[in-house]
Amino acid sequence: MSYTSDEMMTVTAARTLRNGMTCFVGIGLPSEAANLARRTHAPGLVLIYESGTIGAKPSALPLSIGDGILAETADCVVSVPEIFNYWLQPGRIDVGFLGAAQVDRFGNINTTAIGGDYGAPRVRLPGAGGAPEIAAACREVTIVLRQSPRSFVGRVDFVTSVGFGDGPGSRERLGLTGHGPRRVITDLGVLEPDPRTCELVLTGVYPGVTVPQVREGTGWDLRVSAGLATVPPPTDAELAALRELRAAGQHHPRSATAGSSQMTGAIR
Amino acid sequence: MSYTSDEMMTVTAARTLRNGMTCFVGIGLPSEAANLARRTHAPGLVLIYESGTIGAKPSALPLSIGDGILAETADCVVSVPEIFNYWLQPGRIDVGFLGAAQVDRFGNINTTAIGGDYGAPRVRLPGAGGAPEIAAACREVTIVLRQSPRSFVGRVDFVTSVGFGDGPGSRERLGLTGHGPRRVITDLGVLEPDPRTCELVLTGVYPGVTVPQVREGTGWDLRVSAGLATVPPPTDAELAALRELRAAGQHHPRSATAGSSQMTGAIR
Amino acid sequence: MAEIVSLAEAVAAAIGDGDTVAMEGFTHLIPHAAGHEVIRQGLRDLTLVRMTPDIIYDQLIGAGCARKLVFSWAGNPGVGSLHRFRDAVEHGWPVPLEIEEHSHAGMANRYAAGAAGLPFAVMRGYRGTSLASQTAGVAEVTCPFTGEVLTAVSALRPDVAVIHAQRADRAGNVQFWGITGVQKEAVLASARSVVTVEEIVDELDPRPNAVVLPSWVVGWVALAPGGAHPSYALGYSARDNDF
Amino acid sequence: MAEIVSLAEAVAAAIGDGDTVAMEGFTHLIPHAAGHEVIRQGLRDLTLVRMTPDIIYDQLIGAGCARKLVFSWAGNPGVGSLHRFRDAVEHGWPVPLEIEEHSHAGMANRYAAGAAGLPFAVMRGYRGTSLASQTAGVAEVTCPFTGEVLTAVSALRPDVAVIHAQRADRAGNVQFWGITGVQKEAVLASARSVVTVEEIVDELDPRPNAVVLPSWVVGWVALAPGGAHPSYALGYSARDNDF
Repeated sequence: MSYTSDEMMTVTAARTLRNGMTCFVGIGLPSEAANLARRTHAPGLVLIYESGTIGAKPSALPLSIGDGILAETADCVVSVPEIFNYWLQPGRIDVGFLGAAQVDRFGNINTTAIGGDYGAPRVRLPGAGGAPEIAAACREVTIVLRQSPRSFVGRVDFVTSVGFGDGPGSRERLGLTGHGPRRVITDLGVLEPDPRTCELVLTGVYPGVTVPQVREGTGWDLRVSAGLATVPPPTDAELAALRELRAAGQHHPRSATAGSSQMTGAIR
Repeated sequence: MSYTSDEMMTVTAARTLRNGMTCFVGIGLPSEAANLARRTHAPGLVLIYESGTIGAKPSALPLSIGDGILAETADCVVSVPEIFNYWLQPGRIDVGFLGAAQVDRFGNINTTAIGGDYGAPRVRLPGAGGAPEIAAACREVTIVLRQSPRSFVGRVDFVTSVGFGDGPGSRERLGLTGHGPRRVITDLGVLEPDPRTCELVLTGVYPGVTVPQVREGTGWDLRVSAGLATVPPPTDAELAALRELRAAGQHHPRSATAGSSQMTGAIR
Repeated sequence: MAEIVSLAEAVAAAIGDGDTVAMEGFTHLIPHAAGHEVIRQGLRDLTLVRMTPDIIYDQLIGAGCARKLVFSWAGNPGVGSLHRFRDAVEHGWPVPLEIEEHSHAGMANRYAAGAAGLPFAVMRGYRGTSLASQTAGVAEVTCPFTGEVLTAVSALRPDVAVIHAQRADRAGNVQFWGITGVQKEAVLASARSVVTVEEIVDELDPRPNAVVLPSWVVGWVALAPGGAHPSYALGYSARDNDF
Repeated sequence: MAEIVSLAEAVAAAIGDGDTVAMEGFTHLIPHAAGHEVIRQGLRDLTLVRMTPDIIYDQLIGAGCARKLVFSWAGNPGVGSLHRFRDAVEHGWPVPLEIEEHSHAGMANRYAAGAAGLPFAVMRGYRGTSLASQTAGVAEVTCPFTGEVLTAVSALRPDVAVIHAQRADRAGNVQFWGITGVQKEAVLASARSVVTVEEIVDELDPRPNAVVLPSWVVGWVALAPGGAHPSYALGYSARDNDF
């Protein structure tokens, strides 16, 4: 089956989730990937949304983090203060799945403002939401966003959520309990932090994508891993499940990824 | 109808509660009085127990603060952290109804230990429970206990819950938000704090009780209010309601006041 | 005890020009009808507090009711941007809008501290972010037992909380279920409160996951069926994503 | 994910000599069967944590399992005194018992801090009481915004929480309702947990006021019908005040 680069990105993100994991899910691309994983190889994946729904099992892609279907299918629903204080903050959650408008070479995330200064930005984005504490507290973090030189920058204009801060030792100095970004999954490939320098390096490309293409889509001088791999294309089963999931969301008048497109769209 | 001094005490305590008030109820004598008030002149009295039951409407006297009937008849049941943090601590509750083993001339309460020192007391009592924060945060406090020179002392052996501390200004210095003890109701009469000195003075005696009797039952040189009143005896309706309430609790194998007798009994 | 009145009466009684108003509801149970009534009554200079100031606050901002916005995520979840908010922040149009920006966890803890009668809450958060330096009400606090440095956020104590709930009884006890968000904390943290409801019933039968706010912590209750539209009320109405 | 095992297996797997063990249940749902199993297995030198160490801990103290007691109200609500506790404190008999004593609000906040992964909680309390000076884990903390002095209590992080619940499903998700006390916090604050249940069911249908602990925060689940006796389990058993 033929597929789009967005489908490849979602499938690649979904594959990183293992059965039985707990996943704190951001809205948009992350939610699509997490739901795909639950519908394919990880039926026991525990989805946790910041609206307080723990163990949600939506049949259709939720349009927001507060859809009724999340509450109705959850193992339990708790208050918003509780989801952050009792569930996210203590480091109980295996993986945080986040979108972003900008990410930098140290995996720091900006979802607040682009250009100008904070008081008068060129583009105002929605802001922090649950992301800063998800990035701080989950055992590991996966970031999902489309790649462009304006979204992949040397240093984000505003650190909404901390990845590796200024580099090695930053998270420890800040007392952040989780291990930080484990990978960034884009529409071109996969970047992972070098364990020594904390800098994101290219470790995987999608079939047909070249390294120069990825470097062109990156606003810093991107390093390439010696073990660079080509990510296997989506299987027919993965694609079918993804398209079914999206189709089930079609009774929603707008597509379920509208939120994230809008979020990153501002700077494309 | 004839009545006992315990019945007089309970009726007198119940009368201080007004319809529509919110009352944080300690177990034993306080619970009996609060339930009597709800069954007589204050049907809209809101009973709140530290077990997290808000607006409980028990038909029989609860034997403990965690009886099932409290949960089943409550407007809502919240967790124990929540009842203290969201409901008691901010000063939402009109009146705290507390028992005690010892009370002193400044209305401080001891329910921890009598005699010896803290590490090796002569008599070990149950301890603080919810009382310290009830005494600190309710808009006002009513204390209910039987009177004796050992229970009414110049200075409590251990300040479990603060009344007026060392006297005027203590509560303000400690940052306690409630107004402190409004009255102490005993089996002989009623003591109230002098607004100027904060010392408990005798303001009411029960029919047939003399001032020397009350002074004999007090471990400090008790002052008597110029406006000393005789508390009206229980009406037939009050007595009937109280006895009915107790009888409804008789399916419990021990009487509902056993808890508080045991608590004060240790020093009688 | 809560008074049951019309929505217009509730808004007039509870909210005045210059007040700090928290309209809460996390995607679910957003009090849109009350928001429209605030616009209708022409209230001005409000400080609007809300974790996710989606369409409801965009309308209030566009109508010129707001002086300041306190928030943690300004977008319309899944369905679009907040044009009035972006115009106000990017271009100072129609009027400049002061903003005080937090994370969700920060806002939730600020409400919780307000509900608990504390001046601040302790949490792990903000450290290393640019937000910490741009936002009032964030400071460091040191654990007196371990020496660990944590984050303190200042309590939120709005003048008025406005929420939408599924039901109230005739005594003004309020019940809501599904995603219950931060509404309990918002009401308990605020000096006054307005609750719009889908239905007023004789008796609130217990529901799984229901939050009940007893009448004596609620100010005014107003019947407003469909009052969450285009948001939804679980069991009563569906989300209108076309809006 | 929780493992469903026998009570003996659960206690053997979860608890070792010298552990800090919190058996919670506020009058309702007291895990007596688990307490008896601890006695049967002859565990020693335990630090026992519990807001209201009624009969369950008196038996553990009398059986010589405890080295230390952390508590806030040591009495049997409504029905009698704790003789072994009083003997231990008043006469050091059979062995001296170290005590660490708090108020209910203090203990509840200490559990909540543990559940939230914080080293301490902020509250109003203890000020002016004799308790403050006798008890470790109470200190002053100053609000960085208002300068107000409040009370800090240290977090409780027991090795093991033991609770009794009405039901679990076969995946080990746990559900309890009625007076739910501080059990959620106790489990979330502890490194390990044992949950005894009245019943194991195919599906947990939603119940009003129910707390659900998902399987992945629970250690071991053991079937123990009547396991709260002489306490009660709402909907399953009544309190036995003759005991």
